[in-house]
Amino acid sequence: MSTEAERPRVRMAAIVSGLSAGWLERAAIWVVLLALLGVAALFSDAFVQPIYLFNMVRQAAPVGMAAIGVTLVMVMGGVDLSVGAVISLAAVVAAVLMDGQAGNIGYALAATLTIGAAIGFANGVLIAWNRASPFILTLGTAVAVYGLTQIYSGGTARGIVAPGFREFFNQRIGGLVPVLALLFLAAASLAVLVQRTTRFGRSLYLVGSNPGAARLAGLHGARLTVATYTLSGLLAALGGITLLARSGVSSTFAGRGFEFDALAAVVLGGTTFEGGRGGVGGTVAGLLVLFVAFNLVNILGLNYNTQRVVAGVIIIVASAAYTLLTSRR
Amino acid sequence: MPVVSRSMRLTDRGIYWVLAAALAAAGLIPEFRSLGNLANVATQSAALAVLAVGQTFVILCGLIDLSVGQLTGLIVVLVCDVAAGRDAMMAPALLLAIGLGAGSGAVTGLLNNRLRIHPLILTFGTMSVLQGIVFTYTDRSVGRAPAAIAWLADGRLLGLPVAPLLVLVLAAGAHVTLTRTRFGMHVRAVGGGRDNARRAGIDTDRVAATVFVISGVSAAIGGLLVAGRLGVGYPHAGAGFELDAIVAVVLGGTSLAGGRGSVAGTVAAVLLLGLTNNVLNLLQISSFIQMLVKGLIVIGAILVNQPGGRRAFA
Amino acid sequence: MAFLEIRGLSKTFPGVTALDGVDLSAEAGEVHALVGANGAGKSTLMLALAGVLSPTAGEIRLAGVPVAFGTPRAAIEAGVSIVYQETSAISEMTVAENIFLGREPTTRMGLVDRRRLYEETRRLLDRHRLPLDPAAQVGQLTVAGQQLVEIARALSIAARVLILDEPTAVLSLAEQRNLFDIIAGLKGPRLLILYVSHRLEEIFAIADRITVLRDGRKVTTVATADLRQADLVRLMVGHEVRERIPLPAPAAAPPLLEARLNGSPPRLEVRSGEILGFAGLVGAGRSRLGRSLAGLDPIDLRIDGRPVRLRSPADGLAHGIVYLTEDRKREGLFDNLSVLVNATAAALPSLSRFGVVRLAAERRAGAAILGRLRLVARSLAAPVRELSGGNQQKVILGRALLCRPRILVCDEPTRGVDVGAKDEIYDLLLELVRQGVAIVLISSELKEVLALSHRVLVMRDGAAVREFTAGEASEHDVLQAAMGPLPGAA
Amino acid sequence: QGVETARVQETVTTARFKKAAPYRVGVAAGYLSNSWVVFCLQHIRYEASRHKEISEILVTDAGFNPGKQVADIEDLISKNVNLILYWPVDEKAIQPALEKAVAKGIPTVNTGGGFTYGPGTVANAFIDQVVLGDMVARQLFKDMRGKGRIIAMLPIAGTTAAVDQLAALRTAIKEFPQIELLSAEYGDWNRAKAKQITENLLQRHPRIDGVFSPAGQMSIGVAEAFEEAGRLKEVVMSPGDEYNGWLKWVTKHGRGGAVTFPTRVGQEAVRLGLRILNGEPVKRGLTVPSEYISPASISRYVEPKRPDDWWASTLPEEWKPK
Ligand SMILES: Nc1ncnc2c1ncn2[C@@H]1O[C@H](COP(=O)(O)OP(=O)(O)OP(=O)(O)O)[C@@H](O)[C@H]1O
Ligand SMILES: Nc1ncnc2c1ncn2[C@@H]1O[C@H](COP(=O)(O)OP(=O)(O)OP(=O)(O)O)[C@@H](O)[C@H]1O
Ligand SMILES: [Mg+2]
Ligand SMILES: [Mg+2]
Repeated sequence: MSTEAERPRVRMAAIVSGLSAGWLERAAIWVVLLALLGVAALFSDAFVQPIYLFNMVRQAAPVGMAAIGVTLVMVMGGVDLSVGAVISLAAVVAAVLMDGQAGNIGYALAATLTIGAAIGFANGVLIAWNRASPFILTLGTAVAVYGLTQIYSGGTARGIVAPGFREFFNQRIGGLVPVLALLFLAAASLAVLVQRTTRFGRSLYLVGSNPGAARLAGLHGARLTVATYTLSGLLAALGGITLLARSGVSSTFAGRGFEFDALAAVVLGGTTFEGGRGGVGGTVAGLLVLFVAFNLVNILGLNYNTQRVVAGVIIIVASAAYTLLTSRR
Repeated sequence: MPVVSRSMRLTDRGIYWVLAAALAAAGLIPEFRSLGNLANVATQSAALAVLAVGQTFVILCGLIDLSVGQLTGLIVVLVCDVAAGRDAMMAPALLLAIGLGAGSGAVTGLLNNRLRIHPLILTFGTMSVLQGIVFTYTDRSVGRAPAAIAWLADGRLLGLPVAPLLVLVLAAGAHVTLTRTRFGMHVRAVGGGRDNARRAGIDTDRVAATVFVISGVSAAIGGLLVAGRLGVGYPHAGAGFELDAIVAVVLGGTSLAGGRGSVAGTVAAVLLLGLTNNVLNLLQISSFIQMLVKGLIVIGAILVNQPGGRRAFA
Repeated sequence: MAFLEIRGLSKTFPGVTALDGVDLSAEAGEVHALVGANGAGKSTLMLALAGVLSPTAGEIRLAGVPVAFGTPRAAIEAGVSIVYQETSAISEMTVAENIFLGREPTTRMGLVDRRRLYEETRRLLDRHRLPLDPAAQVGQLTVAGQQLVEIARALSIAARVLILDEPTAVLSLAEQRNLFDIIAGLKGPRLLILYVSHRLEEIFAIADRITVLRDGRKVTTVATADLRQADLVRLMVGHEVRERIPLPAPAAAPPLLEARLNGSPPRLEVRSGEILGFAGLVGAGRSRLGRSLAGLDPIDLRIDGRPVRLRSPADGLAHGIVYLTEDRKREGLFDNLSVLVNATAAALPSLSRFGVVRLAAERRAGAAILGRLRLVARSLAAPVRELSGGNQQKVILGRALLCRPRILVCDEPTRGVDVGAKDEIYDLLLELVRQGVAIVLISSELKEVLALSHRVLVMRDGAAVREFTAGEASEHDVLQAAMGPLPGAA
Repeated sequence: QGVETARVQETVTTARFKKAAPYRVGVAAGYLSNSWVVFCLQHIRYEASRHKEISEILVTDAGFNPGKQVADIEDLISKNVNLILYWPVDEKAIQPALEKAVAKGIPTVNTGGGFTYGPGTVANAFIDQVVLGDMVARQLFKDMRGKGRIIAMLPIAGTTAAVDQLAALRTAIKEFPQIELLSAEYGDWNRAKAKQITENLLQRHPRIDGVFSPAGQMSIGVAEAFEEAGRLKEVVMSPGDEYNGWLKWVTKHGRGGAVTFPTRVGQEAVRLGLRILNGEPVKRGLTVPSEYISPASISRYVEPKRPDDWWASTLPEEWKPK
């Protein structure tokens, strides 16, 4: 009896060291995704063709890159609505700096990523220092960045994409997996790894779950805030580069609305505004749910208006199904 | 000895200072000072003000409603199409607008209570659905607003612009509702903590549903004002209204986490936004720079006002 | 049939059976205590009674009538009021608004009658001598203040059943005594008072009968008069409380930690291997002092005789100062994160290499410390919010211990912890002291402070007023120092 | 053929607008974030610079929001401009505001891709979208030898451009019984969106023989989707416009061609406005005609060193957007 008292009365069989809640919460959105894919496959066999599916991943890559950053920010209890604007600016800057010369690619990409990170840094500093509402602050940043982009581009899509740039990113490895899709999946995997195993990742959850307690536990909320928003800006810039590579578009509003697609993906994926929950894995699934939904209504040949209705319903139903799967009461 | 406070309360009054400063600065521009121009600013801001007042209830309750923009669009289209410029159709059009707004709000509220998904996602979905409905109904401008509605939006009463008067009345009503009625207190309580409010015996579901209905009705009234101003049922009329309304509410000092905020702040913020547009136009600042400046003003105002706390919904 | 009859009540959460066929009967007019180890199911039972949780099975009868409160509102309307274990007041609202939330007085025009609201609150607070300002924002109150709001609210509901779930856990002695006076005054033929507490003296002081729960089942109901404390402990935790080994004397070294104080003594000193206790009333400023020692507020500080400036708790941790908060909910728990993550949150630097957390080592360390604290949980991966209050306290204590403190500042370390675990915590503190850790112990349980401390520092109104050494302090002296010279009688 | 010929030809008396110089010209832009519009505005500025009597150009940007455009027009009236050039977000929605201007004696000139007939619009300098759509459709059908299945890629649903182009296509198609319209989609003038939509159309339709896409900006996205699916060979691309990116595509592939959507309509609008301010009678509508440019002669227009998002124009070098 006394030895029993020494041991914790917990079942050690317990699953992987779960950060947030149980495996079900994390798996639910994938279940929803598979179910949706199953339904989609009934309507079109495109949804079982790997080449089509990978193309969908490529379509999702620009929003997806940004969504990774938004996820990290939201896990920390913030939100970043400036990513759409940063994507647009990044596409413009990258194209302008390339100026049609293959030799400029490296320098253009580096400069673009730096600018994205700088905007994220500014967001982070203002939020950490002032404790302003990130929702509105980053919305303001977005408007300002769109303004900057317009001033920079003069309202036209300046810049000439360097030869070879788009060709490289769009080629299909083994005739199947586009480099862009691979790049996105790699970035997402890396983010999952960071979030699961590093102190940085852990800190995001802790600060997101309870900033006061995190402070007492010796974490530097302000530094973390700056770092995470910077990362989000960087990833959004990467999203802009991805967009440029995928579509060749570098106009002022190329990424407009992406912030809400990203947000929808993140929240569908189980990351909440309260912070401390969810993660990049769920976001990838949520993103794919959105893109399967959009592509499905498209491929069904529904007209644009019906598409909006169906897409809205799918978002609500998928989200409700997810809540149902994870709810504990 | 009383149990003393732990921290000084942040001031939520920043928006009034920002607005006062902006007004003072704008006063330096001669064209700005004309009464006609001031009436213009107030009239231009009326629809947004109504929507933002409605959104204040929702956000105070810890919820959010992204669907109001498209709902406004739908109401603009339907009102103009049904009325087709005939004043005789005024009453049915009005009834239709309010009924539709309330109905749509009730449905959102019901879904919110039943499905328990984050209201941002829920209303993102309903926004998409409403948009689809608007464009299924028409993809181009239809109908005409009756003269009475145009008067409501753009006319004058005893020399005073009607729409701002309407806003004043609605805002005053909303203010009293929020601060002096049981329902208003319950809205703030639910926003302060849904579980705790429930434990206090409040029917949180009913409160949540009601604020969505209020938001829907505000979209209806806002829709009437937009219809009156545009004169036709323009299907894109409501696009983006939801975000402007949310920005105004939060700039006005209402916390996105719920429980804390005021209608007066919201109205002040709407005026600030309207003023910004007007002044930048009057100053002939290039539209690209205008955009930058507007972004900076939103950033500046939120920094001064800071109804936050580093959290997304705070 | 008894006034309150509970038959076969069960409640299961995914993976946990919190209540397993509990029967309970209680009479109007009595104070009926509910005891049991942390996680025994006391709060769950009370929540079911208050309409917050719906039971999985079973029946509740009140005055012979079966009731199924689907919502707290129904319970309130039936005259059941509750002081929750975790505070449930709305931070953004004032004390008065919270107390009458959902039952606001209105004018004839249907508007809230603010004057009456504040007057009635004033009257209620005065009647029960609760030191609260009706117009204060609840969010700005200390934990104790918030608890008083809860109590005032429960009292304002003209109740048939009054449930108090560990109401004294965060109250200091004066408030505790006041509460007992209130309870004695309320006791009457039409009111049943259900009282949950881990403080056995309290139970023996006020309860007429005691029901013991263990692992979700009822063990027994006995009349208080028929029971000795030691028997009760055995009924609750299954074994007797051990006798404690006397305090070892601290090393005769120079102080490890020194800080400037207001009042006298003007300095605080703790040596390696020493426990310095803090006593005082609610709001005396003990917690505030504790927080500044941890780096949350600026203070003149010396460690190992060298002056240091702590800019944040992280700085404090770097110097080996670990702070255990009294405010578990607001700045202790990472509500939705797992038990393990909660336990290791402050020890990550030592549990990781090159910024990567060593997951296996983390799990070992967490399991070891929580095992020592006898944690009851479904799994280490379960979200910490699912734990019972006392077990949550063990988790944050485990967090502090994992940091290997040189100086441990604990604010109400045994808040809500059951007797068995409390004992374990005392043993742990003593073990730390033996290993040379310096401990600052802030507690509102005077017995605890007196039993564990080498020296006791008494605070009043934000200033130090007196220091006692171990043998010389009596409960009476300490209390008198804490309350200060009273006008009139003592 | 074309929009409401009688109305376009109608003569407007302008005596009541006659004013003495100097003139302040207001431009109420429905949007400016679009390269065509930017070029159009440059044409306006360029033309204005050639007239000493124009003292100032005031530009407002409604950013696709008709409510804001109404407010912008009111603000321009507050600023006492003498002439308002505008392109609408929605032509009907800003009529009341325009009527206020006209009532105050400020003439209004609709500038760009649509013709508006109403009391708020004194005159139009415009490109006839129906004619343009018809030209594009007929060229496409000719290149397809009069038969096959086509898809249509249109701008934002509900805009004059989308409505008129689709109407023109539907009318033209009646004369070609062997042409079948599979689907009409709205790509919002967005190359990426056009590409994504086309990717799905390619899944849905195993055979697509032709693409009706008058906007070169979107044509590139469409063509790219076909190319990536390995189906570019099977399809005939319609002419786009003189969008530089499209012109580059035409140069590279030697097909498609262009039907111009001339940005110099801005210049015409300024001239038209000056005539009104002089009190000269004008036609209600001044059409700026579109021209067909065959793939063979495209090299005269394309500017390979310029960005894609650029327009072949007659602007002097120093007036081109920076
Ligand atoms: N929401 C919940 N989800 C899952 N498990 C829960 C939940 N609430 C309580 N439990 C579990 O039910 C059991 C009983 O908890 P309860 O809170 O009733 O204990 P208690 O007797 O009040 O303990 P304490 O003295 O620590 O307050 C515990 O094992 C706890 O982990
Ligand atoms: N002399 C004083 N004047 C003003 N405020 C004071 C004074 N002393 C303490 N306070 C305030 O009272 C609050 C309560 O103090 P604190 O929480 O430190 O007291 P405590 O003795 O730990 O009581 P509790 O049991 O409530 O924790 C602190 O926030 C502090 O700001
Ligand atoms: Mg309990
Ligand atoms: Mg304390």
